[in-house]
Amino acid sequence: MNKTRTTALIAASAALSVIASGCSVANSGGNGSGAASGTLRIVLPQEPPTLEPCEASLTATGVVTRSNITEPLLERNPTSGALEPKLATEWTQTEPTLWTFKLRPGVKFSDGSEFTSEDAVKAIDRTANNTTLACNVQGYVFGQTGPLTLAAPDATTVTIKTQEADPLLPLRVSFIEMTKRDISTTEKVREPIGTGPFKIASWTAGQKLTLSSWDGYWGAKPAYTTAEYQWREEGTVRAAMVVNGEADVATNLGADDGAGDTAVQYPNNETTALRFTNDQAPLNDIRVRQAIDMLIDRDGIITSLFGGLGKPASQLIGPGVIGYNEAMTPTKYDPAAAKALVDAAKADGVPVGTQFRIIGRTSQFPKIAESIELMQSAFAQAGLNAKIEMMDTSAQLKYQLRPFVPDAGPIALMVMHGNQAGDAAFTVGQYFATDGAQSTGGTPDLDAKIKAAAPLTDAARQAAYADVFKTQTDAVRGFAFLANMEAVLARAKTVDYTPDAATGDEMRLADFKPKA
Amino acid sequence: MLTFLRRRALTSLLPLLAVVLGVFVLARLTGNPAALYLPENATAEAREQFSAANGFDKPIWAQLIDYFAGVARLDFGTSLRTGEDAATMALRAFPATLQLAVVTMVLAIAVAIVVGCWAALRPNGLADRVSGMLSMTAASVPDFWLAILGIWVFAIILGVLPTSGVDAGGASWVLPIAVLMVRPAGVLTQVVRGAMISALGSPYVKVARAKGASEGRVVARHALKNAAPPALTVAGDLAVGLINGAVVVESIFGWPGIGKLMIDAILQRDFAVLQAAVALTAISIFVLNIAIDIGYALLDARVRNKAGAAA
Amino acid sequence: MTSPADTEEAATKPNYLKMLLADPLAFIAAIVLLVVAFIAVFGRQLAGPTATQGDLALSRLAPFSTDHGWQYFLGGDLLGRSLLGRLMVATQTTMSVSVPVVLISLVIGASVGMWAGYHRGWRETLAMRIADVVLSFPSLLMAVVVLYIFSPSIASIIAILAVTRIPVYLRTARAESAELQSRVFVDAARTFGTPSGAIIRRHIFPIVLPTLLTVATLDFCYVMLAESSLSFLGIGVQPPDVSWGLMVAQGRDQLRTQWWLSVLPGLAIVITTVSANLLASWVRLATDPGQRWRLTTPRRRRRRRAVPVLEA
Amino acid sequence: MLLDVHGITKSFAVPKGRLRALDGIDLHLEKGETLGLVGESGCGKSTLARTLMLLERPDAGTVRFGGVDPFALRKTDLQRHRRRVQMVFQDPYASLNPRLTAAEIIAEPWRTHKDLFKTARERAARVRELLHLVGLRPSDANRYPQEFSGGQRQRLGIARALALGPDVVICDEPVSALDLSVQAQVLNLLNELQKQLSVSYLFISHDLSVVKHVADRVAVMYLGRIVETGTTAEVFENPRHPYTKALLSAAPSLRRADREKKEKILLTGELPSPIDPPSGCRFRTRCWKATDQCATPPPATADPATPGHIAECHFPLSLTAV
Repeated sequence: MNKTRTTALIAASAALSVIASGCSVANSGGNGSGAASGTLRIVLPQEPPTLEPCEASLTATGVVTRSNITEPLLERNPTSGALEPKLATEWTQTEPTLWTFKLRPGVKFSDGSEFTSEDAVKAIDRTANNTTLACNVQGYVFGQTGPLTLAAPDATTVTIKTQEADPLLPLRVSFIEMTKRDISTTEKVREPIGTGPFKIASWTAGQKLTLSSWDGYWGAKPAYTTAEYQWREEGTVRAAMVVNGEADVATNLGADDGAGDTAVQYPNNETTALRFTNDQAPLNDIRVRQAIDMLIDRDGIITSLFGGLGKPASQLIGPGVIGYNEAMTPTKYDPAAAKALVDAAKADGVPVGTQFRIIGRTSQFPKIAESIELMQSAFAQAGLNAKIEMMDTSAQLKYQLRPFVPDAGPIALMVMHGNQAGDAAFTVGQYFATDGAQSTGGTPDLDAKIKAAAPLTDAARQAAYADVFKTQTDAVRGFAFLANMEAVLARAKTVDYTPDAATGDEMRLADFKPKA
Repeated sequence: MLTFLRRRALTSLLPLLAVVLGVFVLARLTGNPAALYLPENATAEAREQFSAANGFDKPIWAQLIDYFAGVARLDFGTSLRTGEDAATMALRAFPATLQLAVVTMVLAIAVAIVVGCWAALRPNGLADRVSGMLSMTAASVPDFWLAILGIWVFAIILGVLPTSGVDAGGASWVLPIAVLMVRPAGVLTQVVRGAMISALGSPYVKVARAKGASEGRVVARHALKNAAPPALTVAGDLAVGLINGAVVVESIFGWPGIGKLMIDAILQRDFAVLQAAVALTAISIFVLNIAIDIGYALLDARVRNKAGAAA
Repeated sequence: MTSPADTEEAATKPNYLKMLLADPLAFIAAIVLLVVAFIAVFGRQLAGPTATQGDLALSRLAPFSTDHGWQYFLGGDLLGRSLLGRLMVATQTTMSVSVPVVLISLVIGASVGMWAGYHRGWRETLAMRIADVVLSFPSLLMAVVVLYIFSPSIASIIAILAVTRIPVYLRTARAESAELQSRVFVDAARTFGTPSGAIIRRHIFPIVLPTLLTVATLDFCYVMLAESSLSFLGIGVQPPDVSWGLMVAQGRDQLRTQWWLSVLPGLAIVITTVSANLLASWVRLATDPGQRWRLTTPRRRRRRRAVPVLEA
Repeated sequence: MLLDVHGITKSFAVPKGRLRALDGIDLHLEKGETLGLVGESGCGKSTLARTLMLLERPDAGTVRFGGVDPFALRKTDLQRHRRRVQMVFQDPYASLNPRLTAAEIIAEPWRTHKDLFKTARERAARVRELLHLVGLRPSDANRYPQEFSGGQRQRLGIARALALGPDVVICDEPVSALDLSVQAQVLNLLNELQKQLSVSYLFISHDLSVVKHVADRVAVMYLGRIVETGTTAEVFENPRHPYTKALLSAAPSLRRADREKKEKILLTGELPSPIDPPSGCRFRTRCWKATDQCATPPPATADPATPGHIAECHFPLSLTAV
């Protein structure tokens, strides 16, 4: 009897677990076989918290939402930097502070309703002017502009009036995804309805998100009719899934993640750098900062640690962003010269032996810890005293963003800056201006140059911002730049897709095609 | 039995409350998550607005009162990250971990009983020495290491198992369960072996043998029952410890369970979700402990009767 | 009068060294642990500068070749540091976390446990409730929460791990102490007016100690694994310090191309914990008069004595 | 009067209520005498011993030692008192810490009473003296308890009790765990030591023959009360409480084998529960002479001829017999 009872117990618990597994996990379908019937399987580093369109500048959200589920009025070509029509066919600066947008006719939302200027006005208002929603785009793109005044003279026209003349307005508007007029203005929307080529088919939180194409889309029908998103934190696992045929595309891989011959290299907009607290000894001496700059073995790090991904950086943005200074070159690795600078500073009474902290964010980019270790070791050999502190995102942000941690002492902070917008204005104000949200240095002269560059356009704008970058490096040197980063995308042999600089932030499913 | 249960429940309620309270305070000590949720260049006003909207500007005791007032209405708050109900998120993630834990424990116990008994029949025999070495090694292997080795060998080199996820049916379960059960199986095997050796040497087993019971019967009916209580206690501790393993294993295998949810919630300073997940975990451990106590009491009573009858 | 002869067996002081030599597995385990202890103390000096100063030219050097000196026998890591040297330095860090954790939790847990068990009453209830609170939540998760709040450093790792391990010793010590405090020789000591602290020190502690040491040996393995897990999650030992767990974590990305970076430190963890486990089970036998014969009787005789239950 | 106990009661909380272990105990002990305390197991003898050793605190009643209440003493006064009262325990196996050597066991009290001997040499010399005194060899000093026989261990226990030079030694069944042959040796040792050191003994035993051998006076205990006291001769030759009579009728040996043959007065019924003892005379449920009157508290009656011989009974035996 007792034996049977034990057996029964085991059987019962096994049955229980089977039933339980039947309920929620194991039933999500068994299509583990290769790219079947127009389904594109994508594996991302993290699950989107929501698909809220006004969070489109948040990488985890935007990479799924932008141009797939919802679309903006216009979009920036990541390669040329030019703005191209999307839901607006043309836009003109009718007055210095007034922009007029003509909408594309015949565009429908995936629920069948018409897209009109009323929807556009509501969407722009909700994204740019609504501060209670605390949308990422609002803070990132419109934080400094002040509220926009919107109007819809007719069903296909939208006008936007700005507080001051703003040559960047169309670029800013390219971040606003169009949503329906009845969308909530008080809460973020998890599963939005848009005009994009795809709509949400199902979302099993924690497991899988499926998008499917719909018939009424205004543009060309995408090659894949279904897209399945999954997410895995470990780069090696993402890569292995593509290599094993469990997924077709994996993003944000490092060189060592093992994507093998499925790997495609792409620049990912990001630039890494050490940012100094310029007012704290020993970092308050420009020679010490120059020495640190010279002690970073950029080529060594990129070759040995990044596996060749990335280019040594000379400034905080990459080529292709308006304002990039072609004339600047990355600092050469020169320990001897660095040592001489440190010694000179020491001779002048600078306490070069005072400890400073190198603060990094855990897993911010592949091999960040090793890179910092290599730097720290080089600093030590030159007679500097650095201590490494790795933190999680939340803790690191306290050092990266104002208000800074008080009395934190001298810090070289590892930052990674991505300029998604393609214009230096989105970089210099934050990082170089004396009162910038992420700035710990700056001079009045530099502030004036930054201010003067803002209203300029075209070549003048490019020249003015290029000068800002040069001045920062020569006169302030608040940063030691590491690399313009690159990443690897794993792509199954059956898929045709060429990643570009925007892939990490906006992965357009329409650009994917099955390989013939 | 009922009084016993009531007293046990009351005394266990205190740790449960203490854990929830402790995590609440600790989590708040990590600071205001405004920087995480707002864009890098958000204005100071935006940050203040965010704090006020989520109540982070209040003193911690006021937040605590608000929180427990909410919990009393079964409202665990909403996730900062997804805007979803925190309790819903925790409950959605929980079954995945529970299934993993239950299957793991059942298999670990089964392995432990078979191997442990086999080893105990001939202490210091070849089987005992081999299984002893294996179980000791099993109890000593770091689970995260085993997980990445498992993916490397079985998914990448051999390609026989999926790397991760829950999509591939039974095959998805193999690696996470294998990794999770190694340590419990190793520890339990040693416990079962030890308990069985002493049970097999006890007087009433001798009586059973003297009465001519077959060896299989002696092991299955008499000794095993006597060996069960210590194994049960250890199994309970191991089941609690499985949550530890789940944190690591779920992260590596992309298993949508409560361990991963908690780590993500900590990293995201998503307090409501962390609180809900912790409370749910604490409650399930609370229930588990009571179940173990009941099982222990039942087994104990039966063993005592048995011993009395045999003497 | 009872003959003193029947107590002879208990009287002979066991020769532990001889017993250790008689058990090859335990002997090897002891040697391994001695080597680990030696490396933990002198590893940094022995390993030399290649353990900390890398040469990017030797980055990802393959193992099992002495072309670049013995330090590079196990290959090089990403920064071109010798893996063998890194392992030796990591031994020191790993031990300098594990040993203090075990000692601190042992001392605190045992003291409070003996105190609570000796006095019974509210002291016992209080101590056990606190232990329940700590034990009622997975220790690793607790450590994760705390370490994200107080930035991870060796001191904070030791502190939090020690806190989570205290109840293990507390419970053991309390149980034994509660039993011992009702013994007559403890009553006898009370009649001399011996203060409770002195009774615990003289009469309770020496008897509880062997059990506690066995628990500590096993717990040592647990702590090593916990430290590794924390380092793996990025909140344990911080670079440029290095522990075995951190090495496994840092090497995991290279598993496909430089497997040794992750596999060898993992092996170091396994070998050390298995050795500690083996020695713990040997100590358990050796200190238990009823089981000691297993270690003192020659193998052939042991077989026959080992199965008396089957002959009964 | 060295030790005077008056009206002490002590009860313990047990699952079914309160167990009244001591219920108004009166006794006294003179310098140099041996008081034998007799009673069945469970009657409260050990609780009394533990109370006198200050291991338990009485609920009510007074204890006076040399006129001082030891429970009111603090610190140094208390320690001084502890030296004067020592105890020999029933079980010589359990009362000695197996991890200490004989010398360490004997010297243990001095680790608390540090001022008794200043130097290690003095202590070692005193240990040798004490070993000699209790009939052990100096070479035994470094042996462990488990290397001794039972009788030797009890000698060790006695030596330890004497280490502080007490005035009173409470012997709680000191020989009941020993073989018959060894019992006599230990009892003789105790008698011998009393002569040499003029200590007083409170000698607790369930064995009348043992008590008769050592005691000057005897107190008989039943369910937490002293039912009869008197000199050894008075009590043994002329018992006045029916319970004493019944006990004696089973003597000289209470051993199972002899009992049936020699038993003259067979006690009927079971020993009542100390949780719910009978009202009035506690013995009335088993007493062959009990009447309804016995349900009221019995008077303490003294024999006019021997005023120290007191029995708590409504119908004392010798009064009616004479």
